[in-house]
Amino acid sequence: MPWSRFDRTYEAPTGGRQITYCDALREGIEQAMSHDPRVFAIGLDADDKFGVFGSMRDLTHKDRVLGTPISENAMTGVALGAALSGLRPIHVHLRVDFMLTAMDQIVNYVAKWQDMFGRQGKVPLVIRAIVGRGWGCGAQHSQTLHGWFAHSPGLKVVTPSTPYDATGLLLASIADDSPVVFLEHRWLYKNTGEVPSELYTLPLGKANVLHRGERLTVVANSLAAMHALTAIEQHGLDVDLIDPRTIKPLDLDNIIASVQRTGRLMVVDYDFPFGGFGAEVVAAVTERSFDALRQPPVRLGFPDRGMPSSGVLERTYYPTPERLAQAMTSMLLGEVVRS
Amino acid sequence: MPWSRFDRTYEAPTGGRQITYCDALREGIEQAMSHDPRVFAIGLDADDKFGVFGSMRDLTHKDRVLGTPISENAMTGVALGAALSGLRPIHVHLRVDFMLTAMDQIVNYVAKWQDMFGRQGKVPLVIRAIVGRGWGCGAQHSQTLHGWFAHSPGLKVVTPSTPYDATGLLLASIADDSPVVFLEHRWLYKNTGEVPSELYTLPLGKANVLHRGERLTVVANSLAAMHALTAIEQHGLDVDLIDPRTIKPLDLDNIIASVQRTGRLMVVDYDFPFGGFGAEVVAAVTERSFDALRQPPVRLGFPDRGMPSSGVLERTYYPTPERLAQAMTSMLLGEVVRS
Amino acid sequence: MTRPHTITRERGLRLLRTMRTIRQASERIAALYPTNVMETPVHLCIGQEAVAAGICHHLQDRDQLFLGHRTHGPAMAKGLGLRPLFAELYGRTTGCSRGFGGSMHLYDPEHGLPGSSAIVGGSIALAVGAGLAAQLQKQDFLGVAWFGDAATNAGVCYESMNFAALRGLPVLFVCEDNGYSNVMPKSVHSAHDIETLAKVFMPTVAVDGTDALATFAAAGEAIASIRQGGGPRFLHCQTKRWMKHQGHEKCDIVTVDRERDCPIHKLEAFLRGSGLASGAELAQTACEIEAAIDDAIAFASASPFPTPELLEA
Amino acid sequence: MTRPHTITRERGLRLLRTMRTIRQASERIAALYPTNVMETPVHLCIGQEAVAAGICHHLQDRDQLFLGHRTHGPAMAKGLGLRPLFAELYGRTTGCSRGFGGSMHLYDPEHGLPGSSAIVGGSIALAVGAGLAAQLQKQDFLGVAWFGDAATNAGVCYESMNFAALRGLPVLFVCEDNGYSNVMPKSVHSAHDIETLAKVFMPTVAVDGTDALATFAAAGEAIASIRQGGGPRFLHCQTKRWMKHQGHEKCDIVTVDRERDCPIHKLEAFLRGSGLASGAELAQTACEIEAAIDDAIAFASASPFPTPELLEA
Ligand SMILES: Cc1ncc(C[n+]2csc(CCOP(=O)(O)OP(=O)(O)O)c2C)c(N)n1
Ligand SMILES: Cc1ncc(C[n+]2csc(CCOP(=O)(O)OP(=O)(O)O)c2C)c(N)n1
Ligand SMILES: [Mg+2]
Ligand SMILES: [Mg+2]
Repeated sequence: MPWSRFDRTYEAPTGGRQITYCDALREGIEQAMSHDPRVFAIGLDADDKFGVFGSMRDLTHKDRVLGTPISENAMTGVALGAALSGLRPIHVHLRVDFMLTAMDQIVNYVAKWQDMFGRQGKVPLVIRAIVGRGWGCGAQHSQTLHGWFAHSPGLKVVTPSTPYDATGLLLASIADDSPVVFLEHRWLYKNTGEVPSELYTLPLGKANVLHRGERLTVVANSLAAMHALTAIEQHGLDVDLIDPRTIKPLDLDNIIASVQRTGRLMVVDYDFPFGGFGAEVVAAVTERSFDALRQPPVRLGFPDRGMPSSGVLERTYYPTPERLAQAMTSMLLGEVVRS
Repeated sequence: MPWSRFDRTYEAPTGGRQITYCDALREGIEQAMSHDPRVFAIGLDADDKFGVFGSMRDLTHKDRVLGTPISENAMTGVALGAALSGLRPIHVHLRVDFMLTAMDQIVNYVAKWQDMFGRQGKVPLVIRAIVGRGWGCGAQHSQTLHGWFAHSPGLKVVTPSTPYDATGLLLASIADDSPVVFLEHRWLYKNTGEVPSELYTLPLGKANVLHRGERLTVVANSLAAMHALTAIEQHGLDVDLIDPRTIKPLDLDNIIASVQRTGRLMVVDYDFPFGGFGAEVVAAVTERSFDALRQPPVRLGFPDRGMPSSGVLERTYYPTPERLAQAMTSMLLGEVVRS
Repeated sequence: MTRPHTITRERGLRLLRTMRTIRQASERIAALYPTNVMETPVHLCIGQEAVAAGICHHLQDRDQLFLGHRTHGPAMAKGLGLRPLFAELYGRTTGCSRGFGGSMHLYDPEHGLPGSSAIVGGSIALAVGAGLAAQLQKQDFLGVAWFGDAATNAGVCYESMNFAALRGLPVLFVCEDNGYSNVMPKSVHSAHDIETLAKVFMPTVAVDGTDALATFAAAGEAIASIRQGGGPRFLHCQTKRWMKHQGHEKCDIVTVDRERDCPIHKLEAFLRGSGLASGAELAQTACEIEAAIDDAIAFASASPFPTPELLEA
Repeated sequence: MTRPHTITRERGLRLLRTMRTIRQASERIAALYPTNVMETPVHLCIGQEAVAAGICHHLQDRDQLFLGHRTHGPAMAKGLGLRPLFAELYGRTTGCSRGFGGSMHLYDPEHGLPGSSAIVGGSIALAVGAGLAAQLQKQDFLGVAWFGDAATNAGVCYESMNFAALRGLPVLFVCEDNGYSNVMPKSVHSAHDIETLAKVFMPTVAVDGTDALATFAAAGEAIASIRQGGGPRFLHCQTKRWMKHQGHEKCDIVTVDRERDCPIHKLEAFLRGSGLASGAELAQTACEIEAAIDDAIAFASASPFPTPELLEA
């Protein structure tokens, strides 16, 4: 198999080269395509001069970067069909919201294909999508949906928050023989971080501890993880910050171990509040380590309504590091926190 | 407004006429169409001789029952467009799984339409779908998805378990000025129950207590509610059984009041386990009445994988009243229950 | 394509006023855009004004027009005022969508604008639903689906055409074909010829979408036929997008001939040439519109922002 | 439609054997179905056998065939054995999908059956993906999309045809047109004529789908052209469904002439009439197939059921 794979420890390296999240993604795709001729990318505007917000600009193997019409549903089926016929497609969407046009393919086909035939075959398919936010994009261009995809058996759901995770998890997703939904937050694209230049993968299903603390466990992914980290650092909070990195499989063991120590749980989930990832973490932790909890767990996220477009409303709608800090502080003071 | 509406108490009447769940639905649709000329039904095979498993057979206003091609996505948009142009459509799907082809319309359009324009307009649209199960139907014809729809702001989600609820909630859904996803379990169609013959509606967002008990609160909807009731009655369990009836809005107050009394919570959610309705109930109850809980809450539902087709596998995959009874009994004995 | 036009002075001036309003408002948006007073992604339709004017001048308030992401032109042509438009772009409560919609989501049901969508294709089906509502209620309004060339690649477009044709619904399909989906030319996204495809389902007419009079004439015929119960019609309007897909910058991939491609220039030349209007009159129109835009911007700027309580579920 | 056929004895007998296998297996399923030994919804294709045989006889194992809900016929014609088929219907571990699929989800990648789907339309796109994989890998296999007349109403069908045409992919589109979607006739679900529509995207051929030799000939030409790099082709096969949409009962809405409509009767008559085979030989074939079905059912009945641990995530 031309796909050479090795797992590093899943802690971020130190002292290395700093690149952006966007470049980290680009490098991962470039490496994957170079190491494995079966890897190709396909998507609406995937091949244009903008290169998917830069994450696919100037790739070496341009012949393996295909544009498509506005036909996201069929194109998902095309990617699946190609995955069943010897290739390892990366299907990319400029906005996760566009994936809704392809839910039949994603949930009825991609997610079910292995289970439906007794798990005899491989479905090496990555669906990348960018999560947008703000600037008046409104309700149809700002959804996150990670919890929604995770609800559906058969899909792995990956939401890297750092450049290091972006490359390592993307390569692991491409190397995986089951379908992976890989969600990148647009607001992380310019963040920089250390990324080794040699090829590496990070295991799917392993959380990363972004900050060590003793009094509260905060679980947060993607942009929420970065916001929580900012909140904790700026306010010097004694918080254990766990970024699951993969929403599914979810590294519950790591989360529970932390809650066992801290006795308190907050989930910051930048998504709609009903059900989904935040609810799952609270429910699963409560079921499995009820006795460790000293205080009611708390969820923070979006209000239960579509995104507004006016800037002033957006600034209320979307949580900020400052608001996360307030909530954590209140919780540590034992006050009731309402999301 | 030709739509005459009155709310009855939401407890089931006694001593009345018994009809099937299927006939209760049919009667509700017949009444709605008779009372309001704006009400019409549309859907694939909605107008054929089978009459949507009997639930729309021999309706008086046949001219307002329209068949459609296999174009569920556009047809959802058609229903929405009609709702925005003076009508009150009921869009019907023979299987909830087919709604996946229409998720763009359902989530990006129907659910968001009111929020997106500052809630200035009405979207009186009901999407009915039948939930299937078993008999080798396999992974693409057996999904439930109520928690998934509830995750999306802008949709009400109704899952009646009794004939009385079926009529009353269907009429309330049709009378509602916001979109409602109305899910009927195929296995309930032949159940009988008391249904008044005059027109009545039941409030959306009000739970129903199906059984009174002191030691455990069980929350279950649709078929799961009926199975839980069977389990409780057959084993004489001291259980408070709450059927939320509408997954969204969710009657948390009623559930919490019960947990305050019993100190124990089990959610039976016939759905995939990650996120969704079961997780939401456990998370919300834990957040809001943590101190009342004496024991870790428990969720029961499907395994986290697509439905198998072989009968022997189905009989393991799907929970049964017997298995629910065992889980409740174990929980009352203080044993650890694994879903 | 030049063919002799017969048009009244009044109609000519009204078409011109609509096009100029769209053009001048769009140019003002482009000018203000870099200052970030409008926090919302705009898709301008400079160069495409004739399609909006030519078609919407046949529509009544009761006709239901469903738009995609490139909303401003047809919305104004259908009756949306400059004040509620600018207030919406400025994110104010006085906006047509109360500050919840932004550029891509305009709402004005009184003028037959029940909403627009930023997900390409889907709103075509909504227009068919409006046509169905008209048919079922035996009312004589139309559903109008307004979409770009690339929307014909979305499955929902075909599903919608099939259903409209099956039931003979009063629906006008307007394909505003600027030849591009963002920077992707039509040849890369469509194997089919749009008219050949549409003709599988319904009578289809091609029109020069940079010529307001030609568009007006073709739309008139199509709409009259629909109103007479002739079932759905498809108008294929070929036009040019002068700006980038999104934002305030000039397009760098489309070659524009400012005379031959400009719908306003063409109509003004015709009006002057045929003696229907004088240069002074035309200049006067432009001035009046500029003043109305000033007023709308003043109104928007002075309007209150929505308050956070509005976000409560 | 009768036209002179040229065919070798061997080919004729092989086509017949395939059709008889499908027919006799289907009839056996119908006979056993009321006993509930097969707990899975079956969609039989009695009457439609010529489409499966005529087309699949040109396909290789490496060609990727994607099916919908009406699977049995084309799956057998493509190479799925009677044993793994019946074992799957019987819900056993020895089934082609190990008891996880049932009638609508058959799997046999070694014979180019990467799976089938019960959601109408979507699998068409998968076949296009297979064609893309062939093109990108410069391999000479085909993607074959197999669907009914009503699947042409699903948006995914058009999106798939457009993409296959845009890239000139090696994909064969097979529309097995039995004129019905359950009890809904074509005129109620399709405003378009299927061939006119398909021709917008690719060369399209109509064939009598109850005539194995005609289907074989038309498929041969189409497939040869695809293999030579000629891009996608569409085969419109008109046929009749003798049974109800689902289950073991005879259809009560389609009028069937057991002679003129029967692909097996037609081919047998031709083989006998042209002296290519004798009546005794044909009877012999039927007997052999019956024995193979007996064997498959014995195999299925004796096979173990899957065990519950298999359900663990
Ligand atoms: C389903 C979907 N896919 C992709 C997009 C991103 N997108 C927005 S506009 C656009 C181009 C549309 O082109 P066309 O339909 O020709 O309209 P135009 O912009 O030229 O007016 C694209 C791809 C989207 N909004 N929705
Ligand atoms: C998206 C979707 N909608 C509805 C159905 C229900 N359904 C199953 S088969 C069928 C009829 C399909 O007709 P056609 O495509 O002509 O195939 P045939 O059954 O005639 O072989 C329908 C409506 C489905 N499976 N998927
Ligand atoms: Mg365009
Ligand atoms: Mg058919």
